[in-house]
Amino acid sequence: MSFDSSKHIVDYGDTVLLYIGYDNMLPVVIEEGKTHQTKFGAVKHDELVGKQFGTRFQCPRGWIYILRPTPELWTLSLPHRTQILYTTDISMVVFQLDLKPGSIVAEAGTGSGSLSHAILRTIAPTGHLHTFEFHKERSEKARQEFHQHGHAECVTVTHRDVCGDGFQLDHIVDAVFLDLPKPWECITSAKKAIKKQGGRLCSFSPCIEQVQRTCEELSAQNFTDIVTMECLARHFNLQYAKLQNVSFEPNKTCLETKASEVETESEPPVKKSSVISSNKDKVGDSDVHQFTSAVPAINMPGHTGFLTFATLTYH
Amino acid sequence: MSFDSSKHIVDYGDTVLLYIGYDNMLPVVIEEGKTHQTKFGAVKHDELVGKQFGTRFQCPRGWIYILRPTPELWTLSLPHRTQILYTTDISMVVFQLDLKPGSIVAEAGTGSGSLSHAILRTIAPTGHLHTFEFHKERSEKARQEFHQHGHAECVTVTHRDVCGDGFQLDHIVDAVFLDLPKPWECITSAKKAIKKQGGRLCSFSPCIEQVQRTCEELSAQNFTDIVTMECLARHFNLQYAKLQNVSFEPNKTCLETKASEVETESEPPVKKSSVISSNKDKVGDSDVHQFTSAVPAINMPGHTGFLTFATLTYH
Amino acid sequence: MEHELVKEGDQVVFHREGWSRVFQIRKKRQVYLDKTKLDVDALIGQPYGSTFEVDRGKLVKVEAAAAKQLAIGETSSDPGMDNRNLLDLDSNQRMSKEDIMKMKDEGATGQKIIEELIENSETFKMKTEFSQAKYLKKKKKKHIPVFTVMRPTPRLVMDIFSKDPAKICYLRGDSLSQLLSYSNVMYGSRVGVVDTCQGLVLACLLQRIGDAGKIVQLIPNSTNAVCRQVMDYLGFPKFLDNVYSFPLDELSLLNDETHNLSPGSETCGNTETTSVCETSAAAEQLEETTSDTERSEGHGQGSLISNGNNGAATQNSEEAMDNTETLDSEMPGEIVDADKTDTEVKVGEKRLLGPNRERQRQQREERQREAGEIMKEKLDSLVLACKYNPTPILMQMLTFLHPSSSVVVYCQHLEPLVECYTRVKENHAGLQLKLSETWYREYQILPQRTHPKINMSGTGGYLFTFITSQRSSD
Amino acid sequence: MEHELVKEGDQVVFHREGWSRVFQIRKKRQVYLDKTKLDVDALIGQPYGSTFEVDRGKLVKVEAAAAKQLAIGETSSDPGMDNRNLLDLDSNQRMSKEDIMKMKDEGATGQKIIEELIENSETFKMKTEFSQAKYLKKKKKKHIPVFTVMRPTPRLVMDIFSKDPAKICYLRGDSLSQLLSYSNVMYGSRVGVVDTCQGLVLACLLQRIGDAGKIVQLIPNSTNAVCRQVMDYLGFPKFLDNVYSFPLDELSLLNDETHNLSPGSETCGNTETTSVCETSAAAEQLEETTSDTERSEGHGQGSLISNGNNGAATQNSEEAMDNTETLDSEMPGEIVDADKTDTEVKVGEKRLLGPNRERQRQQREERQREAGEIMKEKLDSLVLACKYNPTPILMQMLTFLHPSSSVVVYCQHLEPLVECYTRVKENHAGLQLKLSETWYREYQILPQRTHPKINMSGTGGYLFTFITSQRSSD
Repeated sequence: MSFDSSKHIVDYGDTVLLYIGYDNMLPVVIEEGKTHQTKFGAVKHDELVGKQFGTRFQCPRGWIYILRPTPELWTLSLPHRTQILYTTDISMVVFQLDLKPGSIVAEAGTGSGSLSHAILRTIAPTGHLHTFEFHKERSEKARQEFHQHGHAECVTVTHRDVCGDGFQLDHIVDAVFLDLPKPWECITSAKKAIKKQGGRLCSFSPCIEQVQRTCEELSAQNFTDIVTMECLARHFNLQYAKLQNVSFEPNKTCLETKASEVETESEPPVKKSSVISSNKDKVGDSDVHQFTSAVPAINMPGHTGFLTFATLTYH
Repeated sequence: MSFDSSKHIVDYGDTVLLYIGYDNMLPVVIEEGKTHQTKFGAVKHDELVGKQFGTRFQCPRGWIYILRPTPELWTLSLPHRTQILYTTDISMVVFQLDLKPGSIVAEAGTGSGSLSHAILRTIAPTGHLHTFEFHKERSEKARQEFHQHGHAECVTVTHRDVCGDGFQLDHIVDAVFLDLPKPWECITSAKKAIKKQGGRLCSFSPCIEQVQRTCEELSAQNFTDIVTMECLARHFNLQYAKLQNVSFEPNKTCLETKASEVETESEPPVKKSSVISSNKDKVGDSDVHQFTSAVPAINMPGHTGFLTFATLTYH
Repeated sequence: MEHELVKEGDQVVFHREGWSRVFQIRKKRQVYLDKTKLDVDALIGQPYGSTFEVDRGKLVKVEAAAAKQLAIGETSSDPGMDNRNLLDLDSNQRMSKEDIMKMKDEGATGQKIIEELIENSETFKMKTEFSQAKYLKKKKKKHIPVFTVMRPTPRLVMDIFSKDPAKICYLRGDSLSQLLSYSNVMYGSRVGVVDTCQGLVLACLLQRIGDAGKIVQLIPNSTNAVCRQVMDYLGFPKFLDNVYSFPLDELSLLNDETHNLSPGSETCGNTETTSVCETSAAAEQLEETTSDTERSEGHGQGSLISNGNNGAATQNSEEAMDNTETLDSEMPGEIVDADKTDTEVKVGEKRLLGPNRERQRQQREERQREAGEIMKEKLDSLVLACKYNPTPILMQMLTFLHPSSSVVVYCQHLEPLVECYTRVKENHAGLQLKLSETWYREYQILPQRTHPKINMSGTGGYLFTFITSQRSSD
Repeated sequence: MEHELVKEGDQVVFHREGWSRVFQIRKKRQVYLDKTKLDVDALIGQPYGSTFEVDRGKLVKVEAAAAKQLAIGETSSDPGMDNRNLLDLDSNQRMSKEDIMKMKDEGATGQKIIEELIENSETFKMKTEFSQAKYLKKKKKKHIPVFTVMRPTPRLVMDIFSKDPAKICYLRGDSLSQLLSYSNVMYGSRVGVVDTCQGLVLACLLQRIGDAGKIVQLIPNSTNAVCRQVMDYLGFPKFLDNVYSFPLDELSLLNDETHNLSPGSETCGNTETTSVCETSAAAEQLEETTSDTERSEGHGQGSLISNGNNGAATQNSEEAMDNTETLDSEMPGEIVDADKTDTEVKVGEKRLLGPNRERQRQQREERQREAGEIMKEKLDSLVLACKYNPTPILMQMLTFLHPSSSVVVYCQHLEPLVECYTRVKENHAGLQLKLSETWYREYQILPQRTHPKINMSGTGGYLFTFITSQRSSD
């Protein structure tokens, strides 16, 4: 039950995250006698047991924090077996599929289980996730992981190629999620999986051509409210910005400045930057406009995939 | 020469913009004895003559400003004969086509002349714009407009369907701009129009299918550096924001508040909002966190078109 | 039973693309839908997912095939990209209001009326695709009251506020979805929440904790009414065992065990409070900023946008109904009861409680004491989505959170979150600090006409999220 | 002559997609390109638009068909969407540095080397498309030095700074294009400009005024060197008749006709000044923020991004060349001259001028006086794109603008522009005030693989634009 928010103390068997730094976490299963190497030195599992999640832990060469995994932190630290979905898209999927405790969901494919964990958090304990993976080893790894994370009761991992063999579910799910190269081939099977009273479907595809074929098929099979969307997260960094105020009066330190100008001429121009910085040093804090600035991160993911949602009413 | 920035005094024959309010301008050609109606009352042209551009003018029921047109302001106030390009896209086109004074440009179609004015500003006085319009009346209107705006020498307006009949230009232009339903049909003709030493091409299309076919054709015809992009402007409004500070100490005005609570109960709940606002009144300025906030406009254009640029090297 | 059927007492969403209204189904109740008074009796016993058309005040079930044809989006006309043969005429709509009324009286379908309107508009085909779409949408809403009945979900509830986002502090669906994820709220969670979004955030979190968790809604003080309208929409009763209120002005007393907490807070269900952000007075600035300024004034296209922005001014639904020109201005859930209005029912209930006021006060005190206990035992998650200055609340509430808890602060403005971020950072109170906004865009996927939608939302607010940490003494 | 040919003295752009370097062509000059020393003599007499591959220090012309095949982007591999048959192995690149050198010595093409690298990478196929693209781009830059020679244009110059945007205050091409439009600068314009973007904005405006207008570059004071490097790139000489400098610290003296203006300003061409924005020290924060955090560390994929952000640290090109691991770190236009370095040339020129210093000073004074006259006769446009606090400069400069002039203020940060906006509004100094950012995105258009590019720039800075107004006395 490592992901359960009511769990506050680290115990053997728990999956914990060793927080090294921003977006840098190490997933560890606590085992008796084991030791883990981090960049700050060794961490003895036995020493973690009994500690409260969220507390700081002294390693030989620095602090780390012990965090309880959440689906969002897990997504940042999980072992990649495939390309994964990230929290921005995952959040939209869970929200747009109308998931809540008790929902029954079909997912293809399982992949690295990034989305699965968010689905399971939302539908547990009374709901169920039927997740399908065509790659045998990956499906087994996922099964172990869900078990380790306390989700065993809420999830069925099936090793099957849904595209060829279908979900083989008979009108039992509230929602279907497709992350497949050819989602349009699975719409019939998805429709059969959705409860007769209706449900929601989502298809995630990186390319617009996939989206076009999928939408066509969804429309042909009487899905309604077909909406294709993109959602991108833009992160802001906080900077303590300093902008120099220029003076509009003749410079009082004129002589001093000229001295440095003379100095400059005896030196190769490539070092002129030092003149600038000495000018900067002369500038008092009052000549600088300082403020905390929220600056968007320069590099951001520009595209992950298109999310297509649709409703199937009673059928 | 209405658009010439060296012109500062309004004269007869000038095209001026009567600035009524933000993004609300009236284009007027100054004629002797004429009068123009605005929401602030009548404006006599004769009274505008001799005034400096940028000055305020008293109308019977309010102030207006007299502005010299710029291509950006013209785009906001021009008579729409077609869908038009806006400044965000126009700026990219002029920049990405490497335009400068002296450039020779081919444009299809002329449309309402929104882009043409920005091109002309950049390439004048030594450059030339060959602009093509399949709609006869529109091409005539455009010709008149360019003449009126002092661009007569720099532009040739041709009434022709470029898609069917081609540019009929023999390796004389530096850049080609296409805003056509089927741009891929014009690539051969565009290539023939571009100087032998090479040049740039831009195609503007609203739909991705058009872009796909155009890129395919550009690649087949040995254009290089084919880049498809979108550029959207996001505007910020300044708000003087006030966020209430809540108190963490028991309310000193407790009795008073209870009084209003009692009062509330004798009134229908729909009027409860008045209680809230009276609470607000009670709150002094010190209990409010005030700041100037730059808030993105809630409604923004989400798509105008895809801009595809390509280079043709010597050929 | 294969299909869920609409029954009396259900909260039902009347839905079409990008538009939803929610009503509670009661016999003989009449509702206003686009200014048409409707009897909703006909819905009882119908399966959820059924589509209806309004025909002169009556609900007529539409078969699936016909519904598909009527759906908004599918009928979008030629995008008008090749309008070489149009002339630049000044004439406008040739159909008069009387003509339209006459067609309606003669029983013409909405679809037919719209076709006539387009046919008789000289300007329509010269409009940009942007304004054509806006025009069509507006006309369809006006003349084709076709909708599907659905069970309310947070997703559908978001549609209800789409034209009046100020009511929910400009929280957009995608931002809400991120908020819910980063809150890590799950079945059984213990959550603190500040919500001035009509109870929207509260209701979403409530759905996620199921019947096992506890939510303490933090309110400024016990005399301030807090609107929880969305709880009704999602079918939760106004007062639930696992939802508590706690007044922030008594927060300082929480650690003083002997102190007798003052009388409890009052929460109201359907009451319309002015929970719009304080800056809404400045919202009028928000209208004029799309760079695609539409200059053709023939059909008042601007009004759709401006309605969306200054909805605060149309708070009073009577007022809106008097304004016969403003067809989209009715408030969510506005109801005209055949016997008595909902408002009257509420007043009645209130009066009934009058004699029991002392007992009620004792109950409130007990609930508030319990809320205090829950907070003292610490919470798993904290969510702020309010019109209050978030930083002081956040810093005060940190002591009531377990370490490794999830915190989400939503704000319409970026600036207050910069302050939150700075304070949390300075106090080493959290890890994984993220300040972000989401950029949301929809696509039109149609054969040979695929492109991003021409209208887009410029902002859905900003989120600050982090995980609480504690310096252990090792 | 049909084709323009490269000749000695030309400034030439070495270009490939999203990457450009500019060099001046001189006989016996050698340049460093991706750490390979190159003789550029071979370019002389070749037509612009020709494509070359670097083969062991020699430039070899590539025919059009082959060039197309080598172009970055065309070789992008299968996006790896259906990687069902991959195993989760830990092994990494099996090719050693020695293997690669051996292949090169044996004359293998860069394309072949990359194919081998991919073939021998166990992790490549498990990477996200995002990181695959990053990896390929990096490897191609390293192993396939293929480029086309072009005449410099502002568009191509922007590429030069793409990996070190701090040098041009994070001004992005699309923002620059908006700046140029809203400045309304045209042939013959009289423009005031503050530029700490290596002369990029100055050079672009200069191109647009042609030989008829006048530009006054406003500098903090006459002793502060101002970098105008981009003027060289675009082929303008360092000193032009229609470009003036005026020190802002003498602005207050401008209206005092009798005052003798102090010695003029000094401008330098190629000198590398620290014109990075003052906040670049905090730029290291900028690295870690994409939500797609790549955890596989096999190929140091992060370095591409981090190089882009802390380029300020690699100011000294010698330093960069010593660092044999940092392949992308060479500075724009870094040159190793066969006889003497560019730097030495400059020093020589300086010394030559020494004796004539008094005359030079007089010339400067005269130029500055002329600049003052131009300003007093008023300007048509004002453009600020600098690391200085813009508000005071803007407010001071307003008196030197005609009414109905165009003003553009660019800033990496939004906050200073909020202040500019507020001040202009308060002073009723302008109309059509717009505060905006542009959102820029590129698309991959490939059969069955069309989608927005997976990497995107999160910010290109902010613009504040308006038209000056004057209250007429009627």
